[in-house]
Amino acid sequence: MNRIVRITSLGLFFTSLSCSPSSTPGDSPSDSAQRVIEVEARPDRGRSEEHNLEFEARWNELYNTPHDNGDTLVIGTIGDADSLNDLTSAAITGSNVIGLLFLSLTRTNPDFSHAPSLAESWQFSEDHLELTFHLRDDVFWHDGVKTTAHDVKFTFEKQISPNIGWATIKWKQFIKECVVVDDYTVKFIFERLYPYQLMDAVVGAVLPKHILEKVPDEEMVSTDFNRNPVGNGPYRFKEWKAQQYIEVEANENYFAGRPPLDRIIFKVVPDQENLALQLKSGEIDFMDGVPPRFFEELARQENLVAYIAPGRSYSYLGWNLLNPLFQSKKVRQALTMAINRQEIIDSLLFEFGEIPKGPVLPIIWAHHPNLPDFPYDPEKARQYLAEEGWKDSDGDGWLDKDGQRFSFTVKTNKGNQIREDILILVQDMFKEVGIAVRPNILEWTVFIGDMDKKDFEAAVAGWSVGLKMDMTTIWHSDSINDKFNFVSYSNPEFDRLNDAAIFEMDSEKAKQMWWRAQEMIAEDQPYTFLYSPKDINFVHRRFQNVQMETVGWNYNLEQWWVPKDKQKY
Amino acid sequence: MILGLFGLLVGLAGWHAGTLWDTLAHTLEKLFGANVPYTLRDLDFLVSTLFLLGMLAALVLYSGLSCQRIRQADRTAQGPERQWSIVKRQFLKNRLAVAGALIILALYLVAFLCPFLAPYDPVEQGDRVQERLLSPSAEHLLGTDRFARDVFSRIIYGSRISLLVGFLAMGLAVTLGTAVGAVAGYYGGWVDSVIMRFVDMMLSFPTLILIITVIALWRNQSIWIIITLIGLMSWMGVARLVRGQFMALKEREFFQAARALGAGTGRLIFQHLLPNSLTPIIVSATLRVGNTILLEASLSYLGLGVQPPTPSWGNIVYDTKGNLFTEWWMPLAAGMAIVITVVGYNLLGDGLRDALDPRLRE
Amino acid sequence: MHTYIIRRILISIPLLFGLLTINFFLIHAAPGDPTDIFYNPDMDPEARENIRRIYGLDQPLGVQYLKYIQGVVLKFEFGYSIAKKRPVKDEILEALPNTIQLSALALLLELSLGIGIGILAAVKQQSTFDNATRVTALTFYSMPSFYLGLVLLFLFAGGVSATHWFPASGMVDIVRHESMSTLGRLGDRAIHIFLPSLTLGIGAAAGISRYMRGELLEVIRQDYMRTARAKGLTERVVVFKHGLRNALMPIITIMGLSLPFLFSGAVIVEQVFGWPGMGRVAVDAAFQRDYSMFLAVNLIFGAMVVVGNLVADILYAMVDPRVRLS
Amino acid sequence: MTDVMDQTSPQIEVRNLKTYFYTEDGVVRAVDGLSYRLAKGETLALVGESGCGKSVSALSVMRLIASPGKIVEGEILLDGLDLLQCSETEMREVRGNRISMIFQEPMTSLNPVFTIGNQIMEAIRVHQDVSRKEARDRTIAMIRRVKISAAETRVDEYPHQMSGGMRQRVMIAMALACNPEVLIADEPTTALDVTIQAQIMELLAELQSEFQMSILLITHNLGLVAEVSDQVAVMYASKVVEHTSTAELFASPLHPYTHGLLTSVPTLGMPREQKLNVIPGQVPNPLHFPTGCRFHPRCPVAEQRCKQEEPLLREVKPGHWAACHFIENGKSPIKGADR
Repeated sequence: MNRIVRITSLGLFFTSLSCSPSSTPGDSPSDSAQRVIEVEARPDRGRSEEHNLEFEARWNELYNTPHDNGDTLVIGTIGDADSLNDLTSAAITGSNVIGLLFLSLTRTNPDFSHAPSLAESWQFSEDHLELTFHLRDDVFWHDGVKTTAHDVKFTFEKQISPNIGWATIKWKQFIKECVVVDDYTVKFIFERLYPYQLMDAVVGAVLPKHILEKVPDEEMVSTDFNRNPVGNGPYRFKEWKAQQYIEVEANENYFAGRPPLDRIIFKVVPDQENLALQLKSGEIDFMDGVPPRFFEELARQENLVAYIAPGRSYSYLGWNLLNPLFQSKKVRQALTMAINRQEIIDSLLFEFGEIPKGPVLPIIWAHHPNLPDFPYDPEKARQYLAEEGWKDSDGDGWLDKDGQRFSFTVKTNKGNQIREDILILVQDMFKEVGIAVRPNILEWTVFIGDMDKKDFEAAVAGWSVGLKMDMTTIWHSDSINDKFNFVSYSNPEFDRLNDAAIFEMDSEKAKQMWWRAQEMIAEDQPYTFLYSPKDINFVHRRFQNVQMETVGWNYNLEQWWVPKDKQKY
Repeated sequence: MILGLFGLLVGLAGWHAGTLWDTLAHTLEKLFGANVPYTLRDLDFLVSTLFLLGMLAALVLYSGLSCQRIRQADRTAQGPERQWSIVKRQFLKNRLAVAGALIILALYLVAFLCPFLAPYDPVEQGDRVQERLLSPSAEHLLGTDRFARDVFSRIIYGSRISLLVGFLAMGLAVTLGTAVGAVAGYYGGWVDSVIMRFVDMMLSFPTLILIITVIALWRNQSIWIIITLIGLMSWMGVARLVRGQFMALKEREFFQAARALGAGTGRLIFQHLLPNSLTPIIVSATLRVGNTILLEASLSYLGLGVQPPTPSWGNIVYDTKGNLFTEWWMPLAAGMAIVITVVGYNLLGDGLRDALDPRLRE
Repeated sequence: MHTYIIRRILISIPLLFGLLTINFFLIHAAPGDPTDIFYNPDMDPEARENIRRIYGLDQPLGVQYLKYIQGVVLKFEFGYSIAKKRPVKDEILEALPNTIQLSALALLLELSLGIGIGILAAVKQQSTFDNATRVTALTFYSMPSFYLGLVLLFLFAGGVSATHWFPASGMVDIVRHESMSTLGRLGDRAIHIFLPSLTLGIGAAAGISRYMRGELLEVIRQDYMRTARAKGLTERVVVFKHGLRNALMPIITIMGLSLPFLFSGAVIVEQVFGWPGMGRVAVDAAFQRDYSMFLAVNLIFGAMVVVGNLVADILYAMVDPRVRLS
Repeated sequence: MTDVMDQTSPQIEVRNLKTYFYTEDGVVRAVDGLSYRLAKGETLALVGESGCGKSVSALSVMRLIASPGKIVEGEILLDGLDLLQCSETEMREVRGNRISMIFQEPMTSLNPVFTIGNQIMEAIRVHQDVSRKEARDRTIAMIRRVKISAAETRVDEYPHQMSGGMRQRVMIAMALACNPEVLIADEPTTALDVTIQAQIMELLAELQSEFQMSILLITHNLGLVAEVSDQVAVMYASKVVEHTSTAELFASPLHPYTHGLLTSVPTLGMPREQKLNVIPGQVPNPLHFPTGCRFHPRCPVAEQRCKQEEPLLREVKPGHWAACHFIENGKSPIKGADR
């Protein structure tokens, strides 16, 4: 749960962002609501440094209910992991496995607050610039060596090494130092005060110093540990066959007790169709991010239970603000109104999604519930465009201005069918108002290369949102030349608000600032926010104690179990 | 020579096609307004087909002239005239070959008459709420896809891409292959060695991977680039064939005689070697069209083919494979269209080979 | 014979070298580079630059090329895969046997099925069997492998519940394989490889059967077949001893040439069936711009083609006494 | 041995043999009512222009006619046994054992992928129950007998390592390996140089006396016929038109076609100014033979009757059969034909 803002479809060939299919959950007459479960949307509560005892109690209770050991869970995943070393892993599959193999200092509660894990407790110093963690003394690496504060310090040093390229390196930017107080006490010293100090300190898996200290930073990318990790989590690494599967087995010596399932296997499957096929036939037990078009077929299977989780990502149509076509706010608003977003959700997501009005989704504490919106209204869109000088003066059905036809190319990356489909839909919708659109679907590397060089007119892409409220990378004018603000959004007032809000320690005040910032973006429409898909998960019904949460389908994966009489393997 | 010229043109078309057709289409639209049954989209196909017919006509003319020359040169009882009638008879006797020819002919007719045959516009989306994913019915023979487009119409229009790619890419491959093979076969020696090593090298490339990489270089998957690429990756077989033919023909008396009489290189190649190698080239070209179509379909299936919403059979399969559980007929029909076309070309090729290759004639 | 093989290998060195060079500049010319996998707002651009430096990607292309060639030639090193986070060699050593396994089985299928049907069709020329197999063979020959794969997958791997006879992906039953008996494991592997190898092999088999039929019909017309009959040999001996051996010779050449075809086909088939082989590695490497991996994979594809052709030549010389390798 | 026709038991006798090819263009009557007899130890030459059905008749005797050809009628008596009534199994016993055949193309008639020893041995082993070793010894002996030097090493060579003459010797060795009663030699020397031709024919003659076999020699080379054969049958348009002893035929050819044939060949000592005779017209198309006498369109003495009535092969004088309406009292209708 440490991976936050991450562009989807990272380097993977056939990845498609989770989006959702057809009939409304629970409407099939043959079975009860049990077969389709709506995961409760539990927004995070912002800065949460205190223990949430309610969730902790529930966690322990779940762990202590009588259960049977045994059986195997096969998780289907598209695309192999690249590394099981948190320092070098970039693919989502790897993160999921790492979550089972390694402990972080804290665990995430369903409300995004922190719960004890490797650290039993923690407290800030008076000035709030020093954060001290007290570690458990009964945690062992899978090779028998004890996990200590030295490992934590070592991990921190590797995380900030410029020669390793840890994917979340920026989160550690305000941590000055990590100090070992004694074998089970470690202290983080911050450069400044800000709301996410705890989150930044604990992000990342703690790694074994005694194994990795021999590896020079430059060789971390290719070290053997990437493929033969030694962790300290509930499961231990067993085997990894490239492009086939990653297998982990129960850690008998886990400090909280042996996890119930004998083995968990992440099976690599070639594409969505194949995944659906295997889910249906029972070759795999679980899949997240099921394409909505398969929902109906899979919901019909007696052996499967569906979990519909709130969306943690959104897709958008970004306008290149450096292009004269899109420099007028009014034009952008008109373009948004020309798109029937509800229809996109109805037809492509089979209703498993929502229209996001801004970049902060409802699961985030800073979400603004009442942003200005530009709902589908082609008449008004035409009117707005006419006001900006775009009229069909030669009667050929296309808008023009100064002899120039209103036409542009929309780029997106291939491998994500819904995005590709959007191009087709949008082309048709814009035709209605007299705008000619050419779709251009590019390979992932080519696509991001073009975004980088601002070589695009409009682009469909997506962000999966993190929990840390920070809009700098994507919206700040300083980031225009820094890849992620590729639409080149620039608004001095927004910059000022953002910079202040990041360091505002008073949640209420910060919230007001973030709301204002969101209003600006919604007003300016540098993106047309298209949809935020729900995450469809299917799991075999023999698994008990499955508790999916907004924080992720794998919230309590280590606690799933199967009654003896239903065990399959 | 003529072949080479056309090959060059095809290549050039690859680069300039976009703008060229656009202008042309615009002019035509201005001239005829919206009343022309052929819309802008049809022009690509029409122009290229005309171009192609020109190419064919040139080829036939060339082989006709060559035959005449050969007939004058040696007056044997088995003159070309007689030979052609035998070929015709042999071919017509082969029912499968005739079936193949008819399939291809029908496909070309379909491709030409798309606007009249297809009940709907292939990219026009219907009412996406009410009319999408319909089952086959009288109005929509193969139902509709998720954009409420008529699948039957899309498959009809898809024929253009396959036929275009098949023929043009093959044309390019044959032109290139013939040129390279001719040079290697005619000059022999170190020229031959170098060229054949290069051919070996080209054969060692995994075609698909290379095309994937090169398509990324262009960043724009216009049909012309795909045609050019496929052509560039499939000439090696023809080159080997032509080289072999030339090598063998060089040993023959008529060639030795012509050379002894002091005929120049061009004359030797174009009047003696090439006409006598035409038969295997034509046969192999016909059989190659099928492979070319398959390659294009594979590319489309990997999402590297023609850009949507333009329909091609490969991308219809790619596009609708998610419907396999429920609307299985959509990918099935598009796939069958590919199979039938390729079968047609292969039957035709087999028939031509049987008819043209005297080795197989008693 | 030995000198011939050595000479052929020597000749193929510049060939592979050229292949490597073209591939090198081609993949470097393509937009993007391997560090694109670090495309992530939480990643420090500076760190990314460091990675580029560590892997020498910041150097001029010429220098990179020379260094790469130096590594390959002097130390037989293929570098590290940035995308897979491991040495290229390891990844290939894991994937290559799988592709060879798949291709070998496909080749076996291609030869046994293709030759068998070809012979039967030729012997029973113009019979119902002949016509039926010709049409069937042509259909399979004309079918794109992804399409065949998709249809087989859907029909026999769970799409239709009643005929769920084969697994949809993978090489083994990953849960149960460990605990199986030797025989069980063999069976497990067999049912996993069946659909992919069938998809890969059947088109090729159709092609071979067409060739085989034609060749055998051609051979049956030969004078020496009449001589053999005139000796009083049974028709079986005539066809299978005198005819087959002659008809098989061109097939050997075609077999050598069909290797690249099989490898290319494997790219698609592995994609459809999730077979963990070189095809998937190759496609990933191309899309991720994983330079070292891409070059090594292509080199290996090239080398396999060269070896395939060499083996075909040697086999040809072994069956055809008229050809002497020199 | 001058008058074979009187002998009561010919080694092989062909009666009214008809072999038709059912092609898509129509029925080709390649052999259409052929009859001849060949006595023990003798040589019968079957002569005629190309396409007259000589080779097909030879293959018919071996019953090696492949589809679409079919033997539709007739009898082939080998020492009284009608081969056309034999089962395929029985026929295989005859082929290569009692009747052997050598073909006109030594270059293509040997299988290129087997050693010559292998191919000869095969003939021995299929008909005789002998060990490999013995078969090999016999093969070497056989190779030696056809006068190939270094038989022990040659036995392991492949056909492509040998010259044409050598290969024809191998063919002969193969044909004689089982000591057959009848040898059919289908233009055995056409593909060879003249000097080699002579050697081969000499060898055949030698082996014939050694093995006491009958030879059916198919040829269009009249010189050869004069040299080696005892009897001659002349074929025209799928039928025998004249059949007699060699001496008789050359002395007094009775059929106009035979006459034409003989005068179209230059002979030694022929005056330089004498023109060679040419038979006008072309060999008739076997799809559409002329009615009546098939030779009538080209015959210098043809009359109306020849167009309607087909002449039968009849004994026009003792030991001399011919098929022409106009042969009377053993006299040729063409003046000056008797030499």
